[in-house]
Amino acid sequence: MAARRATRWHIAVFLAPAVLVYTAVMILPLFGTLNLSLYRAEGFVGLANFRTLFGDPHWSEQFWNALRNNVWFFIIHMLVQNPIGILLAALLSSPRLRLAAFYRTAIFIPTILSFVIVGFVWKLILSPIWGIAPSMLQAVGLKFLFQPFLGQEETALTTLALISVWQFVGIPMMLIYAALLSIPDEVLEAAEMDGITGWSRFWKVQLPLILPAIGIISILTFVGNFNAFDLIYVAQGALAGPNFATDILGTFLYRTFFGFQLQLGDPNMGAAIATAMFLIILAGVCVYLFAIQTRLRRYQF
Amino acid sequence: MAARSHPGRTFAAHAILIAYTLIALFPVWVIVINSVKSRRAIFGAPLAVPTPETWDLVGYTTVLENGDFFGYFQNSLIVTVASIFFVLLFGAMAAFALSEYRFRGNTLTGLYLALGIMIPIRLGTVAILQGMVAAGLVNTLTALILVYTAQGLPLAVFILSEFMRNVSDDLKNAGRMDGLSEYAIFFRLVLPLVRPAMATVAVFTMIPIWNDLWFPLILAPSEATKTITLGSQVFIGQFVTNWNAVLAALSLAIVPVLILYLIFSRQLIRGITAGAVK
Amino acid sequence: QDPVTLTIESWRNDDLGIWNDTIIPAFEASHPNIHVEFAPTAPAEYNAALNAKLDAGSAGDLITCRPFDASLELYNKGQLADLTDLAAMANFSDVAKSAWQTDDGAHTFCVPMASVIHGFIYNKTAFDELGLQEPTTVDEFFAVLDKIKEDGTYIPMAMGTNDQWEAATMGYQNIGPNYWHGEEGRKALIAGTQKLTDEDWVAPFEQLARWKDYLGDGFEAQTYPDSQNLFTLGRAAIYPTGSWEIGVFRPQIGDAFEMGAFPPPVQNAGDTCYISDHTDIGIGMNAATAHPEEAKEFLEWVGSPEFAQLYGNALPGFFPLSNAQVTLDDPLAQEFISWRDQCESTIRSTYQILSRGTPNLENETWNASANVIRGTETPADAAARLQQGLESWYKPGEAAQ
Amino acid sequence: MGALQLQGLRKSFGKTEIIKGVDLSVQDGEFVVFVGPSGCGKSTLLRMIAGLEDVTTGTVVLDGEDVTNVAPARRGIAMVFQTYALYPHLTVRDNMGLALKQAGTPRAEIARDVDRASTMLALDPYLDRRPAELSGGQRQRVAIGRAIVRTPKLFVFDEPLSNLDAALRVATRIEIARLHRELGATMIYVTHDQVEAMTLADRIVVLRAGEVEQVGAPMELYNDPDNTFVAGFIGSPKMNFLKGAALGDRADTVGIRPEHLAISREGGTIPGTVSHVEKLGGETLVYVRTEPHGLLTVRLFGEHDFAVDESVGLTPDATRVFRFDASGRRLR
Amino acid sequence: MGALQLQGLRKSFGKTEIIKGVDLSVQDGEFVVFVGPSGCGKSTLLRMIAGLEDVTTGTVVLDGEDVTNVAPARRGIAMVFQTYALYPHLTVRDNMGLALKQAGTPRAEIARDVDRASTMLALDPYLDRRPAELSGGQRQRVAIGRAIVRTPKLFVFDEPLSNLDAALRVATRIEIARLHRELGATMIYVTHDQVEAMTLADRIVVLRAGEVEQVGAPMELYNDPDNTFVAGFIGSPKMNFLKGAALGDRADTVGIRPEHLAISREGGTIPGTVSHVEKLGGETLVYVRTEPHGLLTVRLFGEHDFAVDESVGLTPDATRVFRFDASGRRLR
Ligand SMILES: Nc1ncnc2c1ncn2[C@@H]1O[C@H](COP(=O)(O)OP(=O)(O)OP(=O)(O)O)[C@@H](O)[C@H]1O
Ligand SMILES: Nc1ncnc2c1ncn2[C@@H]1O[C@H](COP(=O)(O)OP(=O)(O)OP(=O)(O)O)[C@@H](O)[C@H]1O
Ligand SMILES: [Mg+2]
Ligand SMILES: [Mg+2]
Repeated sequence: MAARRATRWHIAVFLAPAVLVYTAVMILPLFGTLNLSLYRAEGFVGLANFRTLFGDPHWSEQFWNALRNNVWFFIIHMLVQNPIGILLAALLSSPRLRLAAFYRTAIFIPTILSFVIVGFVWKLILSPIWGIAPSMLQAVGLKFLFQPFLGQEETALTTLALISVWQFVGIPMMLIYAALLSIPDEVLEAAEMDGITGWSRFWKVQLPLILPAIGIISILTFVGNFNAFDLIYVAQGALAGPNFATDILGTFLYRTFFGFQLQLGDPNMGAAIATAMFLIILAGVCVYLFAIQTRLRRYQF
Repeated sequence: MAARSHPGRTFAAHAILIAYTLIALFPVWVIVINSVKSRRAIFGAPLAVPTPETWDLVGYTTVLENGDFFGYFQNSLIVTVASIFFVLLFGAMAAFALSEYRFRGNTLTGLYLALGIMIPIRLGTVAILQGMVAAGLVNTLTALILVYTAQGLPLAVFILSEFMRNVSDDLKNAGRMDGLSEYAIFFRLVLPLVRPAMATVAVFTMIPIWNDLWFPLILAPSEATKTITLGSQVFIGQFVTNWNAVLAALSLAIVPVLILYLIFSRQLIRGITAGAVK
Repeated sequence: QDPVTLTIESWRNDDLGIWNDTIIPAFEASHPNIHVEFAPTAPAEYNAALNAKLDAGSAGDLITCRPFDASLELYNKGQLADLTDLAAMANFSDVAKSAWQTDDGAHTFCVPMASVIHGFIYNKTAFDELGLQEPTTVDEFFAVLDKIKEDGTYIPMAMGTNDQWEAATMGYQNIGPNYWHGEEGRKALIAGTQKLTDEDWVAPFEQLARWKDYLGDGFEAQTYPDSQNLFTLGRAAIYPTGSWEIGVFRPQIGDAFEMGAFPPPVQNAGDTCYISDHTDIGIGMNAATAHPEEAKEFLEWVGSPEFAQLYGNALPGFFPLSNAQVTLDDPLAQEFISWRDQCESTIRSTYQILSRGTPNLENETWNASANVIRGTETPADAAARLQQGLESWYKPGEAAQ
Repeated sequence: MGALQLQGLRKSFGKTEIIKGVDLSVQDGEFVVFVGPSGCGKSTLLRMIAGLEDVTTGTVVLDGEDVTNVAPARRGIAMVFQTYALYPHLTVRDNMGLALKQAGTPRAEIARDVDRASTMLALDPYLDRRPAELSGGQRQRVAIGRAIVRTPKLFVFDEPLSNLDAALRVATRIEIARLHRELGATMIYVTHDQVEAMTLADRIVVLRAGEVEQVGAPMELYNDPDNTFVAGFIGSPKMNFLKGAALGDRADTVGIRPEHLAISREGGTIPGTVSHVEKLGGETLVYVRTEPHGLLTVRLFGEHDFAVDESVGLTPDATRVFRFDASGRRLR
Repeated sequence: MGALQLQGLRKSFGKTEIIKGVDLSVQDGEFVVFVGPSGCGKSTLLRMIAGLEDVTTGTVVLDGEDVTNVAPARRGIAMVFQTYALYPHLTVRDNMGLALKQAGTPRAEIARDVDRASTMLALDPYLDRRPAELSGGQRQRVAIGRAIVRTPKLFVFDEPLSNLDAALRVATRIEIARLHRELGATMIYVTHDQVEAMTLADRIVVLRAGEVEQVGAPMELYNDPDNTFVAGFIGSPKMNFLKGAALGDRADTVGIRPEHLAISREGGTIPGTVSHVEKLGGETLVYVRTEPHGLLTVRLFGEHDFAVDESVGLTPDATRVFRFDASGRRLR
C-alpha cells in the first residue's frame, strides 16, 4: 500500500515471537556451527575444509556418492510417495465416502511410528531368515522374486526409500486433503453439472486448484529427503551399508560431525559438509520460492 | 450424497483405499502382535498370532516395572502439547504477517524463517546446550519446549502462509470495515478459517517431537524429565536389545500420539464443515 | 550431612540392572557418604551425547571410557581428569592400562574395567548329534563346516553382513591375530614395518572370503540380532563371537542346548595361538566434576579386587583387567579366560593410533570385511584399499598426529 | 426431450423440512419460472432437479425416466448457480468451453460456440481474464455463458440476472427468451424480478415455505390469484389489502392493485392523507394513509405532484377488486 | 459527520485504468446512488472510499480529513459487500454482533441491536445458523444487518438488494430509507434497480467506464439528461432513440421515453408493425418495428391487447422529446 502509511507495528508484533525464538534457539546455534567450517583445530583456515571436501578424493568420493544416493532417494519419493499421497487424498475427499476417517487414520499411523520400530519391523518383514516377506511370496509362488533386499548394493537404497515412502505417505496425503477440502462445493457441483466427474474432475478442476499445495509438498519432500538420516541410520547403521550403497548426505554428515565408533567427530569437516548440504537445499528452496511459488496462481475461496 | 455417488466408482475407491490401508497397517499389525509374544516366538514365527504358548506380556511388564513410565508419558505429553501450542501460535502469527502484508523484506523474512528446515538442528546441539546451561534450563521441560518450538516454526510458517493466502480478501476486508484490528482479524477470522491447515501442521509438528530421542537425551535426561522415547531407549543395549520391551514401550507410545492425531484430524474436518461462503 | 550424588555416564544400557542391584549397593554399603547413579545412554548415541554434554558442561561426574582415541581426545581437551596417581592403578598391568593412556604412557586417565575375548561359540548339542569335535586348525574348521552343511539341519555359521561390524570384529579381528601373530604384527603395522598388503594381513580376508558358503541364505541382509537369534534358537551351529555374548545367551538359550567355545583355529597344528583379548571398558572422571574427592574415592573402589570379583561374575564374558585373582562362576566364561593361559593375547589391530585419521581404518575395515564376505571385493583389493587409505594420512614414526 | 415431472418431492436438512411435497409437471420446451419469498426453497428445489441435492422422498422424472438417483452429470441439465461457482483457475474462455471440451467437441466448434455466447453477453473483452479479475456482473454473465454453450435439454437458472444492470438485464433476458425459442429447450428459472417472471414465463410457479401455492400463466396469476399470498406476491408494487367490513363488503379482505386505485383531490370513496410520494419518472407512486386500511399504494402513470399530508380521496376500480375470506382464500 | 469529497481519484489494475479521475462531493447526510453499466467501476470506487483498495492518485476526504491513507477500520465506514463476505465460521448472530463486540459494547446492548436488525430483516429464525445454511437472499440480509447494527457515519452498500424477493426488497428499501432519515448518516449505494435508484437517492451519480457522466437528483436526470448515455441509462424500459433526419428534426438523434410514445391502430406519425407484446400486469410493453428507427418500445398503463404483426402508428409526445447531437450531447 501507499508509502505514506503509518508504520504498521502489527507486522512486527506478528513476526516478533517467531523470529525471536527461532533466531535464539535455532539460527544462532546453527550458524555458529556452520561457522566452524572455516576453522580447523589450529584456527581459521578459510575455505581449506571445502578444498578438502571437494579436492581430496577420499572425501569427495563419499560426498558425491552420498549426493547421488540422496538424489535417487528424493526421486523415489517424488515419483512414488507424492502421487500415492495425492491419489489417496483425492479418493478420501470424495463426498460422503464411508469410512473415510478410518482410512485416513489407518494410512496415517505409519507416520506416527518411531524410526526404531519402523526399522525393526521392516527388517523383520524383509529378513531372509524370519521371513515374513519370503514366506508370503512363497505362498503365492513367487519365492524366486525374493532377495535379501536390504543387503544388496543394487536394491538396498530403493528398498529403504520405499520404506520411507510407506512411512511418510500420510504427510502429502494430509496436506493435499486439507487443500482439496478447501475447494468450495459449488465449484465442484458446477463441474458435476458440466459433466466433469471422476478423474477428469480431479485433473481439470481440483488439481489446478491444489497446485500450490503440491508445490509445498514437493519442496518439503526435497528438504526432508536431503536432511533424511534416521531411517537409514536405524536400518543400516552409520556406515550405511552395504558398501555405502545407502549412504546419503545425512548419514555422511552424522558420521563426520559426531563421529562413529573409532572415528572421532570432526565438527569442522562436519560443518563443511553441513554447509554444502545447506547450500544445496537453499538453492532448491530459492528455485521454488522465486521461480515456482511466485508463478503458482492462488485462488481465494 | 447418495444420489450422487456411482456404485462402480465408489467400489473402486474403496478397493484402492482398503488395499493401501492393508499395506499401511500390516507392519503395524506385526508390531502389535509381536509385542505380546515371547522373544522366541517373535523370531520363531513373526507373523503368527499369539497363541497360549507364545502369549507373553513380559514386554509390557518389563516396561511398567522399569522406571516411571507414566511420568515419562506425562512429560512427553506436556512437551508435545506445549510445543505444538507455541508453534501454532507463533507460526500462524508470522505466516499471517507474511501472507497478508506487503512490506519490504517480506520474501527475505520468509526465506529466513525457512532456513531452519534446511539444516538439521542437531548440529546446533552444543550451542543450544550451552545456552540452556547458562539459562539454567538443563533438565527442565522448558528447554525441550523451546527447542521444539524453534524447530517446528519454519515448517509451520511455510505451510500456514500458503493456506492463509486462500482466505478471501473480502472477508478480511469485511472485518476491517467492522472495525476489527489486525490482531482481531487474525485471531477471530483467519485462525478459525485455516483450522484445517493448523490441524495438519499440528500433526506434522507433533510426530518428530514425540519421537525425538536426541534432545531429551541431551537437554533433559534426568529421571524427572525423561520422555517416553528416551525412556524406551533403556531397552536398546549394546549387544542385545530387549525387543519385547521396546515393542511394548513403543506400541504404548503410539496411543497418545494417535489420540492427539484424532483430535487434530477432527479439527480438520470441523474447520471444513464450518464452510466457506463464496 | 546428605550424601554426595555422583552420576555415571555410560553406553552400557544392558548393565543398568546389574549396577542398580549389585554394584552400587555394594559400594554404597561401604561409602555411606556417596550416592551413585548409573545413567546409561543408548550405545549408538553415547559418544555424540557425551561430547555435547562435556562441551556444554552438563555431563555426569564419572565417565565410562571407550578405549583409545575417543577417550584420549577427551583427556587432551581437558575433559577427563588425570588419574595417574590413583592408588588403584597399581592393580593393573601396563597392557591393561594402555587403552587409556597418552601415547607415551606417561598419563593414565581411566581405570580399566573389562576386556572381551573373541572366539567361536558353538552348539555343543548339535556337535554331539553330528559327531563333531572342536576344530583346532583352519582345515579342521572348514571340515567341520562342510560336514554341518552337508547334513543340512543347521546353518553352519551365524553371521550377517548387514551391520558390517560383525564381519570386521567377529570375523577379521577374531581370526586375524593367528595370521599376524598378535602384538608382533600389530606393533609392526604401527611402526610401519608391515603393511596391510602383506601376506599376514591379507590371509584373514582370504579365510573370510571362504566363509560365505557357510552362512545362511540372505546373509547379506542379516543383522547382528538376527545372527544372535539364529544361534540361540538353535538354527545355527557355530557363532563367531566375543565373550560378551555369554551373559546374553545364557538366559535366552536356557536348557534348549548346551554351548561350547573354541579359540580361533591356527593354520597348522601346533602353531602358537593368538587371541584378541580386547580392553574395552574403562571409567574416568569428568575434570569438571564438583565432587572430585568422592569421584576418586569411587574410582579407587572400581580398581579394587572387590569390584573385579563383583563385576566379573555379574557380567560373565566381560573379564576384569585387574591383576587381582578373580574366580568366575560361569563355565563358558572360564573356558574363554582359560585361553589367556594357552595363547598369546593381543588387542584389535585397528584400535590404537591407526584409526586416528581419515579415512578411518576401523570403519574401512568394517566395510572391507563385509565386502569380502559378500564376495564383492577380493581380499587383495580390500587390503590394497585399506593400505592406501592408511598411507594417505599415517606416517609411521610420527604417531601423535 | 426435456419434460419434467416432480412427484411428491420432499427435502429435509436435519430436522427442518425445507421442501414439503412438491408435485409439478413441466412440459417439454416450456419456460417455467419459480418465484417465492427468500428462503422458501427455490434454490433447493432447483438443486434437487439438477441432482445436486439428494431427495428425501419423492421422484424426479425427466423425459419419462426416473432420474432421482442418477448422477447430475448424466441428467443432461445445465445450471447457472446463484453464487456463479466459476472455476477460479480458468479464463473466461475456458470456463465456458470446459464442458464442451470434456464432451470431446472439436476445438473449432468450441471456439465458435464460446465466441457466440461471449458476444451475446458482451464478454468479448474479458475472454482471457480469470474470474477474480471480473466485476460481479461480469462473473454472472460468464456463469450464464457457461450454461448456454452446452445446449442441454433442460436449463435451470438460479437468479441469473440479479447482478446485471438494467440495460444488460433486458438484453440478456431477451437473449434467454430467444435461446428458449430457438433451442426449444425446457427452462426452469428462479427470479425475484417481476418483469422477468412476467415476460419470460410460460407458467409461473409460486412457492411459499416449500409448498406450491399456485401455478399458472403470468396474466392468469395476475388476474386470477387463488389467495392473498399469490395476489400479494405477483405484481409490483404489491396489491393493497383493504378491510372488507369497512367497505361494507361481504368479504373479509378486499384486494386492489395500486394501478387500479384512482386518486383525486376531491371526492373518492376512501379518504386519506398523502404520506409519501415516489417519482420513478414514467410513473409515480403515492402512499396514502387511510382509516382503517392503513397505508395504501397508488400507482399513477406519468409524473404527478402531491404534497405530503395533502388530503385525497381514493376510488377502487370496482371491476378489478379481489375478494378473500379470513383464511386468505379467494372468494369467486 | 459524514461529508465526503473525492478529488481526482484514479485507480489502475496493472496497466488498465479502471477509475479515470472521479471528482465528487457528497454532503453530510446525503443519500447518493451510483449507477452505471456492469464493470464500469462502481464497486471499485466504493472500495476506494472504504479504503479497501489503494488509490493510485487522488484523495479521499472524509469530514474534512484526508483519509486516503487511513486504514479502513479507522474510517468509521460500514460496508455491504457484493459478495456478502460473511464470516463463514460464525452464526448469523455473531456475524452481526462481531463489530460491536470488538468495540466493547456491553452484551445486552449488542443483543438488543442485533435483535432489532434481525427483526427488521426477517432474520429471526436464522440467528443461530451459519452462512452456509442460508439461502442467497438470507445471506444478503445478514450482510445488510451487519452493516446496520454498527450505525457508522458513512454507509456504503454494494447492490445490497439484488438477491431479495420483491416484497422484501420493498421492505428493506423502505427500512434503508428510514434508517437514512433516522440516523442522518451519509449513504452511498450501488444498484442496478431503477426503482431503488429513483426512490432512495438524493442524488444519482451515473458512471461510465470509470468516469462520472452526470450527477443530479433522480427526476433531474430523468427529465434533463446531459447525453444519450444518461438518457438511456435512467428510466426503464430504456429511452427510444430515433433518427432526427427521418423525423425532419434538426437534431441527429431524438430521444423519447417509452411512456411518452402514444400508440394507436390508425394514424400516428410513425408507422410500424407490432413485433412483440409484454404484459406485466399493471402495464404493457409493446415493441414496434419501424423504418428507419428500428425497434421502438411503447409503455402503456394497464392491460392492452395487440396482435403481433398488427400495423400501428406511434406518436411522440412533442413536449417530452430530447434532442442530441451526433456525439450524443444534449441539444438544449
Ligand atoms: N483485480 C482486478 N484485476 C483486473 N481487473 C479488475 C480487477 N478487479 C476488477 N477489475 C475490472 O475492473 C472493472 C470494474 O470492476 P468493478 O467491480 O468496479 O465493476 P462494477 O461497476 O462494480 O460492476 P458490476 O456492476 O458488474 O458489479 C471491471 O471491468 C473488472 O473486470
Ligand atoms: N445446508 C443447509 N442446512 C440447513 N438449512 C439450509 C441449508 N441450505 C438451505 N437451508 C435453508 O433452506 C431454506 C431454503 O433455502 P433456498 O436456498 O432453497 O432458498 P431460496 O428460495 O433459494 O432463497 P433465496 O431467494 O434467498 O435464494 C432456507 O431457509 C435456508 O436457510
Ligand atoms: Mg436461492
Ligand atoms: Mg460491482
